[in-house]
Amino acid sequence: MSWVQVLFVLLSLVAVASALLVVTTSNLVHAALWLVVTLGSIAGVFLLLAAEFVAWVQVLIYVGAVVVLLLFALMLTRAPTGRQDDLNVGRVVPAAIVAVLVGAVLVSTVVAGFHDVQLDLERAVVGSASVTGGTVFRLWVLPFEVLSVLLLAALVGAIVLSKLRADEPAEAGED
Amino acid sequence: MPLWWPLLLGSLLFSIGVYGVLARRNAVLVLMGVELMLNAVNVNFVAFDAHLRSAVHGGQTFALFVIVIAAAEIGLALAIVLLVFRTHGHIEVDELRELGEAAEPAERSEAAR
Amino acid sequence: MRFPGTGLAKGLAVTMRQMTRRSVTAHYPDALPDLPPRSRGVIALIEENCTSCMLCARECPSWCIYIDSHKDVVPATTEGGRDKSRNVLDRFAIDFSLCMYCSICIEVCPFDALHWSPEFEYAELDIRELTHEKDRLREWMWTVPAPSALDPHAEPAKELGAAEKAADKARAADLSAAEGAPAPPPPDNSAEEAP
Amino acid sequence: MSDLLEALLRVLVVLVAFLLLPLLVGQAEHKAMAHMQSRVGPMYAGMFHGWAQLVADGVKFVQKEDVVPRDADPAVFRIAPAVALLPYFVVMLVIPLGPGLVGQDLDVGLFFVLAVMGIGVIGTLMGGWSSANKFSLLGGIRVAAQLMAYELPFVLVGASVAMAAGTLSLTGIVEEWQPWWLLWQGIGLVVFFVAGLAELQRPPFDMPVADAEIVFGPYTEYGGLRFALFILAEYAGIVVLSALTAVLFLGGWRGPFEDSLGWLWTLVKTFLVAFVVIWVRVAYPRMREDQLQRLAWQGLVPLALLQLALTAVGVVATA
Amino acid sequence: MSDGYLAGYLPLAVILAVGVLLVVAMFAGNRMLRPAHATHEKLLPYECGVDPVGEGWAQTHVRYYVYAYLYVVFAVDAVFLFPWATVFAGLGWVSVGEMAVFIGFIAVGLLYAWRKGVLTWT
Repeated sequence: MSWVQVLFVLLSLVAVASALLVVTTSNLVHAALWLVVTLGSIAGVFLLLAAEFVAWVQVLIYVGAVVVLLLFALMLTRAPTGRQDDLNVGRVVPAAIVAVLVGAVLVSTVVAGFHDVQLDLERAVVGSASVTGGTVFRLWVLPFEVLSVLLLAALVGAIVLSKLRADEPAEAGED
Repeated sequence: MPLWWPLLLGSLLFSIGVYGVLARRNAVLVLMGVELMLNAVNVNFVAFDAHLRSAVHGGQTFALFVIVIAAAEIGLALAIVLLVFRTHGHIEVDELRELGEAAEPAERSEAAR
Repeated sequence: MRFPGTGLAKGLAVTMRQMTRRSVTAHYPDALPDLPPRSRGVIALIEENCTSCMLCARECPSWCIYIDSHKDVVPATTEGGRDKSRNVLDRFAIDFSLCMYCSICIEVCPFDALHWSPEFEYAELDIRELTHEKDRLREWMWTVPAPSALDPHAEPAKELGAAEKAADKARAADLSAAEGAPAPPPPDNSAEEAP
Repeated sequence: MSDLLEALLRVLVVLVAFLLLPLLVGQAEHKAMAHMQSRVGPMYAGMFHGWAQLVADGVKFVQKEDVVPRDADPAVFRIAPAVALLPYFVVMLVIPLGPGLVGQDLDVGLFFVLAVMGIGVIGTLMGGWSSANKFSLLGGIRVAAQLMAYELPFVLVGASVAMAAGTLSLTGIVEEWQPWWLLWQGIGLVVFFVAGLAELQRPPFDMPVADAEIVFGPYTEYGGLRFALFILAEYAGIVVLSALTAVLFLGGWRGPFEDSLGWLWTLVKTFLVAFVVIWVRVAYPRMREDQLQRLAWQGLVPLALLQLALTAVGVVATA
Repeated sequence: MSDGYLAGYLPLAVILAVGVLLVVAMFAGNRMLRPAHATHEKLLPYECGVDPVGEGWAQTHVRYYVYAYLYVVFAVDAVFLFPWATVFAGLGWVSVGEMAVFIGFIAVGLLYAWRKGVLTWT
């Protein structure tokens, strides 16, 4: 095994382990922080898979913005320190069964379909900023423009939501 | 390395995400499960991009688009979650039943609090 | 007209000008401060003047003065006279960790037993050491400066004024006695002198 | 193996810079701020004008007790200062000092810097939440709101410089830099500096740690070495911000005798910017939360967009 | 994949390791030198000297959130600005127009927020 492979396996293990902690931990903020670890190691995986720019976008957007947003929301909606035992619904076992079934189907499909395909990273093109820029702005312009409409819609939606007056005063009241 | 390694990673992350979405009752935690699923998809995109080496770079470009859309999605979802918190004082998804079928009126009035 | 940002530039200019000037810091432990008269540094006690009247302890807003005393009987000096009793001071202590230097005890003392000393370097490593007992308070008395002179044309002290008035009266009486009339005895308040 | 050794050597140089430069800035702040306020600042440690004050502070911090509040989340509380500090250390790796004098020149350098600097705020948020203290939590929320408001103009004008230079590599940007960029990218320079100042929560943007109202914001419960790490992060942040401003907008090592004295030019420019950071702290009062947000959204963001348009037109028109 | 690509990230891995080591070393030194006399009062949350009231959480206004969301929307557009910056000089005015349309749409969102009064503090 080359050291790229070693690194890949290590990062994958970290990603999967911390992802498991995200969905099982009994503390809201810990879940968000484990999500940071997961996303960070996935960014590492992207780096190894020659997707340089995507990896750093992952860090900037996910770790820098989305997780901050999540932490922010958690702080606003009451996330005490210490364990919380009521974070899971009562139907944990069916949920686990469904998840394991999904995983089994996916894994068996993937392994059956690609078990003899080798990923030749030596010849892969590095997705540097200029390569990404070239492809997006030469070949993917239309989806890119549509994206801006989507973002505008989302932004207007969020603003409208934030301007909604609650019918009943919130329990804890506003400051 | 074999192509199925990153694909395996993606599958595992996806099923963990599925579990998170189904098993958690705090809305923010459900959203984290969704994020895991989206990331699993991204891993697959990037792996196939490295494998196919197409000049179009569809894999990486789509991963980029997915990240952007995921950011927009989670922002909007959290806006809704905060609105729910403001009106209900909690964000437990299994107690938000105003739009559900009114099968158990007694429980519903209790849940509405 | 005012350009936007003038205020911002002014703030920068003021601070920069300050930086090029000499700073006004007094280098205290190297250069001792020039204290004004009547600086409130530490409270000194003249034990001899204290009558244990407790006024200071009662008036102290932070309750930092501790006084213990007992009555002592002085046998009569003359035959058949009554025994006199007087207060003897056992303990007089000021806890400077509580004191807030308000000066009320000094103002209220009828016998001028308490005085301000400008000494201020009595920090301790243990807070309990800040409770000064009467011996230590007595020692501070050596550092109390002489009262500063009055300003020119200032009104004289009340005691001096009273004494002068009495002296004038006495002189007037002397004068009238010289003219033959019997003189009234002079009032005895001239005995009160400023300390 | 020789690759690894060389990498180690480069990292060690970065480590020395990381440990030394924040101290220099801190000491400069001690003295400059004091004189601007007609004081003299520290005078004793190290005999000559208190030059060793911060070393003495460090020695003191190391000997201090490590107190974790009763209700705190101990693990998160302990890790938070390191999370706040390390991103700045990592970022220093890609900032070039002179031609070829750089820890590692990355192709995505500028983007890397922006991405990694965004991680630091998580440390502050972690500290704010895990302290289980109302002031800390409120401070944490303010940090998040402020960072989000100012990260945007920061990133936008960063993109503007990248557009002007046509590359994301920091070394490449300095090589492309021309003196007239000072005018062309002037708006960008101001926006970048102000937004960077706000991201560091330096006065006048220190609402999240406003001591008069919320004690010390997210750092209220911190003491000893952990507190020192947060403070070190702040000063390392000043160094990084100043160095970035110098490299992106002031031309880094460019100047007379740049072949031999390039590194000196970078350092001089960095310290000039750092001095302005200190100067601004003394000159201006703290901004209110609403003023902060208004400045960001109604001032800096439109300015940054204007700068983007200017840059785009300039580049394509001259191409 | 070009040869220097992953090798270029070697110093990054090293610096991460050194950074972690640095922090660990600092706290190891601290552990050897520091006293440990935790008393009950020391471990209480700080509330200006009085005993803490309630728990360490207080309701905060949601208005902060809209700013956060505005940021996320703009941050994702910045993501496209950077790769664009490296190539747009070669693509010319057409590319500038494309980016202008993209940013224009989002700027409309900002304008909407402004008009709706979201950007003014209430």
